[in-house]
Amino acid sequence: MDGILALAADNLISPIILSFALGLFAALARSDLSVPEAAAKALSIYLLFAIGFKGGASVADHGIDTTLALSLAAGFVLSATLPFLAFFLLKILTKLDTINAAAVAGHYGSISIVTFVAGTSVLQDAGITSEGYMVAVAAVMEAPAILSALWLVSRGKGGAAMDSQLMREILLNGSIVLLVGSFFIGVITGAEGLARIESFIVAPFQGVLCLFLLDMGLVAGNGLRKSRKVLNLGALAFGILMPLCGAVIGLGAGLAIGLSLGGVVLMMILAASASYIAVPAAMRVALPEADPAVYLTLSLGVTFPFNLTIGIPIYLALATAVMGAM
Amino acid sequence: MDGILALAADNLISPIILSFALGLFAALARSDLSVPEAAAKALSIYLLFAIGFKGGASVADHGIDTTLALSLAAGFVLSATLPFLAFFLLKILTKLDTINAAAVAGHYGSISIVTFVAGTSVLQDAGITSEGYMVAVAAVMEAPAILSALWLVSRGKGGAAMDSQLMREILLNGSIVLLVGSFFIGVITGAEGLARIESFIVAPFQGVLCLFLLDMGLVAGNGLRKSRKVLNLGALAFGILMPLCGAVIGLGAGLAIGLSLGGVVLMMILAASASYIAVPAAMRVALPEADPAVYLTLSLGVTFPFNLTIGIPIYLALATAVMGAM
Amino acid sequence: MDGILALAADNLISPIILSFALGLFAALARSDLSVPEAAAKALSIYLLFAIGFKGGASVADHGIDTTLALSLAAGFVLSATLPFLAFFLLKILTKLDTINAAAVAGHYGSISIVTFVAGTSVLQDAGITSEGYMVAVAAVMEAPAILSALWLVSRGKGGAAMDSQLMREILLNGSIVLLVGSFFIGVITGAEGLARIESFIVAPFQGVLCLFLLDMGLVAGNGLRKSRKVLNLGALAFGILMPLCGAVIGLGAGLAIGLSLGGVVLMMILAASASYIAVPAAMRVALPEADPAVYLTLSLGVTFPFNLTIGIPIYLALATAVMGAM
Amino acid sequence: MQMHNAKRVEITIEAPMERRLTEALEHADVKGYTILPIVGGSGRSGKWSREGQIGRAGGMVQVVCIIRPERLEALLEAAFTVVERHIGVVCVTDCEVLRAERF
Amino acid sequence: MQMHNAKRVEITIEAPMERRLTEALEHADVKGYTILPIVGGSGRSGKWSREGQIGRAGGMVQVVCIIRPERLEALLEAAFTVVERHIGVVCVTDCEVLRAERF
Amino acid sequence: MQMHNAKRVEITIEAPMERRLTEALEHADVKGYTILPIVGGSGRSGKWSREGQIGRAGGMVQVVCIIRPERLEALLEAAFTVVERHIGVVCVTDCEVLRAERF
Ligand SMILES: Nc1ncnc2c1ncn2[C@@H]1O[C@H](COP(=O)(O)O)[C@@H](O)[C@H]1O
Ligand SMILES: Nc1ncnc2c1ncn2[C@@H]1O[C@H](COP(=O)(O)O)[C@@H](O)[C@H]1O
Ligand SMILES: Nc1ncnc2c1ncn2[C@@H]1O[C@H](COP(=O)(O)O)[C@@H](O)[C@H]1O
Ligand code: NA
Ligand code: NA
Ligand code: NA
Repeated sequence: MDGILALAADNLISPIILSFALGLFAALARSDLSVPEAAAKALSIYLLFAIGFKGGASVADHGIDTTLALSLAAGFVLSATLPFLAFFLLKILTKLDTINAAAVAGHYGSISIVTFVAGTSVLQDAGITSEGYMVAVAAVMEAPAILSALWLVSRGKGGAAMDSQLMREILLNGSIVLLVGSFFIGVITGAEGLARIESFIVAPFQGVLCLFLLDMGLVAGNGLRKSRKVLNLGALAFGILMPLCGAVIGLGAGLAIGLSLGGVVLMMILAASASYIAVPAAMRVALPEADPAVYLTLSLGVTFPFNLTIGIPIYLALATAVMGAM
Repeated sequence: MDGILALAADNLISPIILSFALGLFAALARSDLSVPEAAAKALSIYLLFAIGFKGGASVADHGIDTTLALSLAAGFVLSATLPFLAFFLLKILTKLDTINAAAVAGHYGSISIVTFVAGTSVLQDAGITSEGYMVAVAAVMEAPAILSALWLVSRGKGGAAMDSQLMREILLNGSIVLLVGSFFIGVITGAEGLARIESFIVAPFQGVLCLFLLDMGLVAGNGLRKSRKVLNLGALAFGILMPLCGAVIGLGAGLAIGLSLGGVVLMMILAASASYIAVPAAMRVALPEADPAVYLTLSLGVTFPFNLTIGIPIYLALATAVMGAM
Repeated sequence: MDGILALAADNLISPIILSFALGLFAALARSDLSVPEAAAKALSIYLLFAIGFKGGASVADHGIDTTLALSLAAGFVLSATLPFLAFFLLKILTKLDTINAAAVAGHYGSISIVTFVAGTSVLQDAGITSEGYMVAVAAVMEAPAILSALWLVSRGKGGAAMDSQLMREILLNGSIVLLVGSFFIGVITGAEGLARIESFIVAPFQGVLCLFLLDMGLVAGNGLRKSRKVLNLGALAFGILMPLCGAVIGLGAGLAIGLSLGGVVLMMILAASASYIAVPAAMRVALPEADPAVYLTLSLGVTFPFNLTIGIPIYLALATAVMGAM
Repeated sequence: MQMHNAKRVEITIEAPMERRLTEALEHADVKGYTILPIVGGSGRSGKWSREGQIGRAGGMVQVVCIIRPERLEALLEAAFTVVERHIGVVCVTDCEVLRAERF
Repeated sequence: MQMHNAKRVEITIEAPMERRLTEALEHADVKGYTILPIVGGSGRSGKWSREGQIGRAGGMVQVVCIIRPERLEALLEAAFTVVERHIGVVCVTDCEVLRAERF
Repeated sequence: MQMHNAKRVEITIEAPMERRLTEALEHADVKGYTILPIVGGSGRSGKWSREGQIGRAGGMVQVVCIIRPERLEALLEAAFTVVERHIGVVCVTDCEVLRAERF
């Protein structure tokens, strides 16, 4: 218990979290501080490339173990099924109609790559290794949740349109392509490739992450400021309960397929995190009637900061406790 | 005397200054070389974050000494009073009307963070340490000068509008929030935090500064090319005399509060430098009748290059001489 | 022969080439992956600055040898005459009219700085040094080809307009100014200057190059997707034959002026590569009737990937063989 | 100079719908259009600004088509099927163009 | 398709005044507007371009409002109080819109 | 409010020609113009988008001039000499402006 508190405290005063807090503060105080759109996009390209490449290089280094296929399958199943749990919780906790509840549910089946990255940082600081292919699991989990969300709607009334163009857009989404692509580049070029670009993708990584989280804080803060009305108690409860449920289910999955401690924690984080890039874009096309303020506020304004600050240490402590007891 | 010449020569052939010169040349020769706006803004976010963080980490490391509060107070007073001196000099040296003179005066009370950064580079190369909290002094000095400038106008005729919205915009200006915020992040996370992001904010810093100064050179050159008419002899004289006066006053202030050699030099640089970001934006809102060509040409086209090239070595030599003699 | 295959294979699985391939794949698969324009421009500013500076610093370090002037002259002559060869080949191999053939020819006389940079990377990995001033040769070769192209057109009919404004635009083109300018900064500040910004322009260089080539792959892929019709067999043959011819002529020139192995290879690469930045912009102004799809598809869609993947290893192997035999 | 009557249609639409709109325009045989970026705006669904966005989900763009008056109806119908369920504004202005053969 | 008459008001204004202008529009009960970036321009106060700027001080933006004709006067008055002392251009065009209930 | 008739001229042109166009406008004594960025478009010479570009060669911009009706002809002639051989669209709309003394 002491350990978890110390860990949480340590996490809270890391430059990464404080940069997020600074962005949040600046936005809530209505400062004109802003990161240009092009710069934010460039930062996210850097992060996806670096995380994918490092994952791939680590797979090239440690070899593929037997749990790889199981992990990918587990990721797929989690992404496809968590929306049903989310939908159920939303129907209990909030008054959202079916379309909005389904849209939100889709976000929680999918994942937040920045939360994943922050998790790897925490693991690294704690000296815990993890399976490199968890990056590929992250990529696999981006899309299936969208289909589940649309199914939840079409079941109700016939409104959700999933045409083949949307399908292609979702699967060939820029962040999936970049993550998977750089993962394969890492697998192919291995340790030698990593050595060549290490001082670009490893050394400055945490610093770049700070600036990215500064921007995330600004965006989350602006969102919160504009949509405070969305945040009634039920919605707030969902935004915190759902990641906890997701993490526990992720823990079960991770244990079942025999991941290492680090891998289990990352699986928990993936299950606990909610999308705010790929899924919102798909929802604007397929479910234009759903209110973006609802799903963005929950995903980016509540669950993302929760995971970033308290969630990750809790998941790590939980996994350590459970796996230590086994 | 030899020392100062060597120092000035050394400073003049640093990559930083030569990058500025390259930008200046390219703009004056009407090359189409340009740094995209988003990239320039991203560079300035990087610089503010890095300088703030490093200042804060240095405070966390060396501890807060008793002169901190005095330095902040001195910065506030300098920023608020230097505009009166500037206004007086402008009335003597130029034919600017009250509104334009007041607008220019406001710029010279405030500061240029890039000049400050260049100063810290010179100090670092010379192996001179300085108080980390000088970054906070820089932040404090950004805004008061604006109020003095508006007071100078409203005294004349009732034109200057300082409403509460403008006040908030000035104080919560993006660059102030980022500088102060990252300073506090540095203070909180200290040496440990610095170690984690060092290879992002320390190692590549001077290189990034080169690109930023390339852009500054382009902007200054474009400004000069378009507003040569502004630059009569009186204006030029002001643009060089004012920083020298400011530096001497800054020297006095620094000595009075007992700063180290490095701290005194930075105080001189802050007093000597003129704003070209925060103040112009405020002036467009509060004093739209003032001509931007006048204040931007003076601040960015004359005083900034003067400080960057000859000013900083002079201030350093002066401070060394005076403090050596004490 | 074994050596060259190993080298080519090694080159093909470098992170740089694979990043290009990833971009190409993403564009051809119609993914929405994209690098913001401002970020791409910022990356190219970084590359030009770094490559120019390092070239200059190397000249400052190794001294100017007697072949410098000869190399510059050779570059000028190559750039001015290669378009005639290209025009001749185009008339034989394709059905392009005079205007389009001349426009394409102009591109092949000029150079691609990214191909040059990729070449220096390959040399560096192979532990082969080269003359630092080859960067200056690259700069010299950018423009003369444009004049030859316009002469080819005006000879036919009187359509090509080369006014003094266009002349200035070509010579003061942003990339030339930046490359030459940073070369001189490197020469002036030398090893000391390099030491100060090394961790910005040396260490992360290959990583930045990966992201830049990712973007190049996206652009090349988008271009190819939209202009498949351009690519008949004759055009394809030209796009591969021309760089080979250029490389052989470059080899002769390099040997004649007595460059080192590395220098010869770079001269071959310059002769073999085709422009896709400076020349297209000039052609839009001077030869608006020429179809951009033709010259961009050939230069960026065919010759650039050819050089990047197979060309460079071939040129290196050829130069090694010829110079070893001497 | 000889000018020709035409219509200028300005469609403000969410960025994720851009490709669908331009494809619909192409199907309706619209010969050309120009896409302008938008940095922010406000409407019934609230206020937004480009710098407060992650990804393209929330951004908008403006698609401008200049078209012969007799082809307006076809264009509007094509655009409407895309815009219908989505937020977005369609605004038509009379204009005159040089070189009518291009439209 | 059924079109409705409206006015398209295009206000070119300095970036630091953007927030003030949109707040004035909101007070005047303008239901929607769109903000376009500007990369450069020229006027009585000279020439500028976005890439020659540090900070936002010198940039400009264009605020476009589509509004029912009867509400134009109120909008112009609101805009004018903001634009009055500042550089900027206000330009009004007749237009037609789909879905008039939105304006 | 007192409004004055004017013309709004919108010229879509390739980025490398921008400087030539604005210089021609200045020679024709056009008092002001505003330049808007374009992120993509389509026309007879095909489809393009800003993010698929290296360098400025392929990009376009939109130059908007508001001008007194009697000065339109001179502007169009000046613009036409530049646009003539190049791809680009010129579109003129009637408009009304505040503060006519500025144009
Ligand atoms: N009356 C209007 N004039 C100009 N733009 C508008 C107007 N109404 C809406 N918009 C634009 O369309 C977007 C979506 O509008 P809405 O569907 O009303 O939320 C807004 O963010 C604005 O960019
Ligand atoms: N006649 C005009 N047509 C279009 N834009 C203009 C015009 N006059 C001024 N502008 C724009 O308004 C800005 C400020 O104009 P001014 O107040 O005349 O300096 C210019 O930089 C242009 O962007
Ligand atoms: N009818 C049109 N409406 C709006 N923009 C157009 C139109 N035709 C062409 N354009 C723009 O002008 C550019 C060049 O057109 P073009 O010369 O037809 O290839 C296109 O890429 C569009 O941005
Ligand atoms: Na999840
Ligand atoms: Na000052
Ligand atoms: Na060549």
